Amino acid sequence: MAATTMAQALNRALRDSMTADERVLVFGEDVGQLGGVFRITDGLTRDFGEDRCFDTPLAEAGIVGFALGMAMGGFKPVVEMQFDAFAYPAFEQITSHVAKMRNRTRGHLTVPMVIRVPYAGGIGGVEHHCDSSEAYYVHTPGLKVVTPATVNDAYTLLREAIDDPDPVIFMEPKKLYWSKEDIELRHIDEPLGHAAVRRHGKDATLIAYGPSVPVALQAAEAAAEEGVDLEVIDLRSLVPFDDDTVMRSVRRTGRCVVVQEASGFAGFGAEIVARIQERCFHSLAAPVIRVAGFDIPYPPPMLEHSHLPSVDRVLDAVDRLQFTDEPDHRYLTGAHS
Amino acid sequence: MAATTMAQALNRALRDSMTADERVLVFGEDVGQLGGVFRITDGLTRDFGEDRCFDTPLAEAGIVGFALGMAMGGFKPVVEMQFDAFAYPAFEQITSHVAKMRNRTRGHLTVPMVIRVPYAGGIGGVEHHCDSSEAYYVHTPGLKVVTPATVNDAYTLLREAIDDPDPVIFMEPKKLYWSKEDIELRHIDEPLGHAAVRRHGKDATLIAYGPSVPVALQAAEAAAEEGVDLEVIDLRSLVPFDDDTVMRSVRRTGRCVVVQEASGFAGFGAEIVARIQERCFHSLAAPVIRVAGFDIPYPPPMLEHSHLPSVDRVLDAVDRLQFTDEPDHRYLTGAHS
Amino acid sequence: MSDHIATDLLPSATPVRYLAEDGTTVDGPAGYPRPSTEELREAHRRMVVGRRFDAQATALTKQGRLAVYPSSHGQEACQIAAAMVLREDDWLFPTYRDTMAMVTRGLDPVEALGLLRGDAHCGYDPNATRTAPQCTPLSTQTLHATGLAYALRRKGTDSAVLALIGDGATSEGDFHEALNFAAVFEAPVVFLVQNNGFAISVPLEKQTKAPSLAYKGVGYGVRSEQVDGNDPVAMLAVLHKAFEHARAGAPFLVEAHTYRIEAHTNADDATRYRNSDEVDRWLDADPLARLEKHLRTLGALTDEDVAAAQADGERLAADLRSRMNADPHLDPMTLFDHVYARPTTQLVEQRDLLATELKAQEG
Amino acid sequence: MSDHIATDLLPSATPVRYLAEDGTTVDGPAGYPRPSTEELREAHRRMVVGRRFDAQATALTKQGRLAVYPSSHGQEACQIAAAMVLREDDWLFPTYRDTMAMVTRGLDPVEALGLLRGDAHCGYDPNATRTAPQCTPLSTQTLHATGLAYALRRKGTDSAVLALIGDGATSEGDFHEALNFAAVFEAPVVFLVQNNGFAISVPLEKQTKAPSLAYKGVGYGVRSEQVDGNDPVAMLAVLHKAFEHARAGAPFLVEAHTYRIEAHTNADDATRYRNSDEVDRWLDADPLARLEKHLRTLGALTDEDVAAAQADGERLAADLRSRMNADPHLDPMTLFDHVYARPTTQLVEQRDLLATELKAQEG
Ligand SMILES: Cc1ncc(C[n+]2csc(CCOP(=O)(O)OP(=O)(O)O)c2C)c(N)n1
Ligand SMILES: Cc1ncc(C[n+]2csc(CCOP(=O)(O)OP(=O)(O)O)c2C)c(N)n1
Ligand SMILES: [Mg+2]
Ligand SMILES: [Mg+2]
Repeated sequence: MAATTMAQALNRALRDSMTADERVLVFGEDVGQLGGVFRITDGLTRDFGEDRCFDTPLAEAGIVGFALGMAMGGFKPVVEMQFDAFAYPAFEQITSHVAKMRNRTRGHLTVPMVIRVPYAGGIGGVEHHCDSSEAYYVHTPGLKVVTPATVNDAYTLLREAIDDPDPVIFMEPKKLYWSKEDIELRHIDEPLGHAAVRRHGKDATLIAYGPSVPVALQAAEAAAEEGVDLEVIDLRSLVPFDDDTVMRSVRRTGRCVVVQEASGFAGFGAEIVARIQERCFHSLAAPVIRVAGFDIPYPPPMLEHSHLPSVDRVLDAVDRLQFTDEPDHRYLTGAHS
Repeated sequence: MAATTMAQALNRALRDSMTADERVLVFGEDVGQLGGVFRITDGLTRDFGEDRCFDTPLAEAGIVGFALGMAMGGFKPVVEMQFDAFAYPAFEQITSHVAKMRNRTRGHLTVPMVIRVPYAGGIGGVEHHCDSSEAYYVHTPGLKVVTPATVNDAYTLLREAIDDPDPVIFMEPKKLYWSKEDIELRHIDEPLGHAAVRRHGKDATLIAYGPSVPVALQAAEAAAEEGVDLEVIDLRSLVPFDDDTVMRSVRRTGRCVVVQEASGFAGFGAEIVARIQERCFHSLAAPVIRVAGFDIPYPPPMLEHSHLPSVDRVLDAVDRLQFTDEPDHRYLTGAHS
Repeated sequence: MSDHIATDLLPSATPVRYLAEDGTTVDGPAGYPRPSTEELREAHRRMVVGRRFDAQATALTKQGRLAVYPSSHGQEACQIAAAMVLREDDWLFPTYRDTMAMVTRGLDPVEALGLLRGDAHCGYDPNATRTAPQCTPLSTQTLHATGLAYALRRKGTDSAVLALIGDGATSEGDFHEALNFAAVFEAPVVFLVQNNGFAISVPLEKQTKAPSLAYKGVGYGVRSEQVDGNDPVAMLAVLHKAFEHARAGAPFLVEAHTYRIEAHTNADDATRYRNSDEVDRWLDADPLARLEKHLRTLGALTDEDVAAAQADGERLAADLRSRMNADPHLDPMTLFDHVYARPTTQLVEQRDLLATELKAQEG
Repeated sequence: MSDHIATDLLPSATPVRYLAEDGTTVDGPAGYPRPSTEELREAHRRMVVGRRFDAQATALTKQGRLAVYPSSHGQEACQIAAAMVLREDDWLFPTYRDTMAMVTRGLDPVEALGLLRGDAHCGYDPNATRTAPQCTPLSTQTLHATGLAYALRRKGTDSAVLALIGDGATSEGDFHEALNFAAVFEAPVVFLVQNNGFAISVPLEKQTKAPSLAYKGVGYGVRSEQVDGNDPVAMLAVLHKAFEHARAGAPFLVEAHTYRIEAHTNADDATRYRNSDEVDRWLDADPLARLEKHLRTLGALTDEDVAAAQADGERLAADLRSRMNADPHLDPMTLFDHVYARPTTQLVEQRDLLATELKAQEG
């Protein structure tokens, strides 16, 4: 069996969904002839015709608003935003319309569309090409937000997202596009909203999603060598959030580190931490610690490695989970008390 | 001394800043002759001339992008977004440019501008006129985010925001525009970033900001009657965040409720909770509980009272702070474990 | 790229007009189908009813029965023509100001007022009525209209779409993107700009330096026209033509020059930014009076006709009044409906919380 | 609202051109100031140097010295004319594709390449160079340019601003809002659209149905012109005129018809969406060859002049090569600089964290 990249898995998901349902249309900037700047839509125009996969004018609010109209007309648009920061021009259309149309019309108009957003960094991209923008979407009721970390998830989550009756922001971790797995792509038919335990462990839980999942897994392997047994959860779906899987794990391990590439302040990780301490307070042996990007604009390519949560930074956080009786002075300094 | 409304205090702040610094310009939709739909800019065009306070075409990205250009040219624009959801068309300009210009240019180009955003509900407004959009801004490095809850803070925070060398999103709680205080407006000269303890108490800390501060204060008064002594913190500045004041209080009380009007999921309250448990873990006698708007699009006027965090809902949360030995089963149900 | 193409796309140099302000006919341009007398009689009846509806909605607002009401008094020719040129299978995309057009189209007035009453975001079924929710984020609906129009064409129908928009809203980027998408995808959509002179307090001359808003079409390859928006004959003629083009895959931009007689909404104070002279001048150009005079001159309208139309208006107003005077029954538990097709576990938790609260309040 | 005004605003029916593709002069329209021979000689020299710069940057990219490079080969007439019409006190707002214009303007080539090299978001001081950071979010810079232009006017100067933008980016809403703000506020700004036929892979005919992009001006009351973007004489003539208008408070839109000879960037594969015939046809319209022939015909350019220009180019290339072949020294601790004027306590904490990490790595 040949190795499959995440990019290929996404392409296959689009193909299989287009074959299964002729209402599925793919459009956006450069998705036609070129196959997208990341080649996720490679060959779709050739194989399905220009009616099913086509280029649009260069205007993201236009693409999303136009797609919403097409969804009202019975189509299922899958649109591509070329890079994370280039979805911002569509922010009003996404938050004020796509997210709210079902609710505004009490279920009469639904918007089963998917907005694909290649996101996050680690690929040496220049400014505005590496934002981790998930926090903006997860806070917007009416949107589902999904992000794969494995090749098979890329396939199955995208198919589920397209089948979903609600609008889905489908966030694709750019740096994993070329990650490979030797697998037969399988469509696992379950609704969005389920996290996956990627590694079982008993000492502490690492929670990650998208680009941070491989980092968490590597950290877990490294920790294992030092005798610390970490559980790794890949959230996959940020909205809906799988409280069940997360809380079950943390209640068992009693310790938790949340890893995200986005800037930490008011990022999605904050929600995860808040939920865990609300729901597992008496099981926690130590504070839940966040490892996140710094609260700075995404740095230029030559400096991004210093910004991105590294395996070392995750291991450092694990070390701070108070397995021993030494107090953690790190936060005390800032607070002057 | 005559009673002053928050709207009047904001108007005075604009006037005093315009008088103090002729680089300060006020512009936006309907801010001229009309004085803004909430009359915050009332009389400015008349008294300072059309050069200093003027109407723009109806385009929010235009207003913000144009203001950024003017800031590059040495002016200090104070622009008004007419309502919260109508700042979304400017989202790209705000996140990709206003927030980042100083960093992008290593300090060469600075953007000392203020974007005023009337926000939140409680005034019977129709859809898209009542969003609590602060979470989008606080997660964007480079922006400062400020929100007053008292008449004098409205004055002094807006003056500080205008004086600040960085871009400030100035969020005005609409429902407090007509709140009154019998005070002499005073400019307290301190940089942004300080929370205020509005009520001292020892049993638990209520943390609130903007429209939720009066709710928290009322809840504290009600609790006092039942013998529970609550401290109330008004954050005032969301970014920078005043860890010092917050952590000092929670370390002392050991219990905390965070109140916000925005939808709870991944809202700013999550960040507050995450920070508190990171920094005060061993002082906490109970989980930090959030009281927030539901995770739904803002409801139509006739239903908003069911959505908004009420005094009762805050008191309910305080009741759940495990003052006694009864376990809190509320969260256990959802988690099936 | 030839001069010829560009000229074809440009609007007339002055607004198309067939009726002078005194109701006499003037020489309008050729090339537009003149509405039949029967159609004009119908337009007259609907304008009478529409204006009565608008007055009633304003009155209900003063009584606290509506959260807010943006009147379209003075814009009746636009509102009625917009509704009349639509076939049942066509779609309408209205703004907050276009309730009159919706009611004229046949929507139930109480349902049509859901947003402005405040009991719903949208009180009617958009699919059943082929009418999108009234849009408050300005100009965003022009993109939805374009997408839906393209969807209709893709489905092989010859239905078309009418997107209403105000003069101020043409400054938003979405309008520009909609015109462009419409042209590129040959979407059967007509954009009708009701240029009523103001965006709340901001007069058109501060909004744009364009020779007229209709000149925005050529930059997208969209055919355009400007028309006297207080001339019902011209409005019908131009909109019919525009729909002909649209159904053939050529989107069309129409600018109607009209005037907002009332304040922006009941909450607005128009005396802060304009004087009553201007309003008076526009009252002289009243579209209803103009059409009435014209039809009477033609001998196509009698006192009885006018009385009958007024009676229709009174019936609608009375029905509206009585139905709006009851408080709607609203169940807070519906807050959690329709956020998603199925509520998330988080929403189920929150619903339970509210249910507990409500029970406690009852008990 | 008269026809006359609208006609004044419209561009010529065909692109303004003074030099045919073979370098012979043709009859262009009157009304544009013809550049002097001296200016054309200077343009020639700069085009030679600019093209050499572009080739060197492309070569450095292949060697891994730049993160990405969008070439402007083929667009030299636009790039050089853009830089040459600017006074020192004027501002330039470039995109990622306009490094050649920046270098022509006098920016240090290594500093100019900061963004594309990847060591900085902007390698130069915008105030000192009167050059805004190269903009990647498409069309957003047109609003900044307009705001700055207005600021310059408000300060009583007669400086003006040039905003560069691509054909594809004209579809974004911000461009529309910028044209409108520019007209309404009489901002001294010139918008130069380099229509190079493609937005990455998307050809102009999928981008717009406008007769030409220059027709977008009239909808805002902005004067406009279209010009052969591979004709350096026409480019200079039209841009000079545009700046005259802009300095007088009348913004101006220029569409230059040109072609992107290379792929979108080094990372792009242009064979996927266009064939080499098309590229060959445009190579025949090469702006540098055209100007060279023209000047030689005039007897205003000698072999020595050409050799001198080439030597200038080689010097620049050699300098660039050697300076870019050293790895820049970057201090990760600078990540926390310039997020705010003073770092927040949160940033101070994070900076401390990184400092500890770096120390641990050293130790
Ligand atoms: C995106 C957006 N910005 C601002 C507003 C606030 N607002 C509501 S109506 C209005 C004026 C609209 O004027 P116009 O488009 O001429 O329509 P009219 O009200 O005259 O019918 C404004 C600024 C809004 N609803 N949406
Ligand atoms: C808002 C935004 N959307 C998408 C992109 C991705 N992108 C970068 S360049 C480009 C094509 C631009 O084409 P054009 O404006 O014609 O300029 P050219 O590259 O041809 O000079 C696209 C789609 C972007 N940079 N910004
Ligand atoms: Mg208007
Ligand atoms: Mg291009």
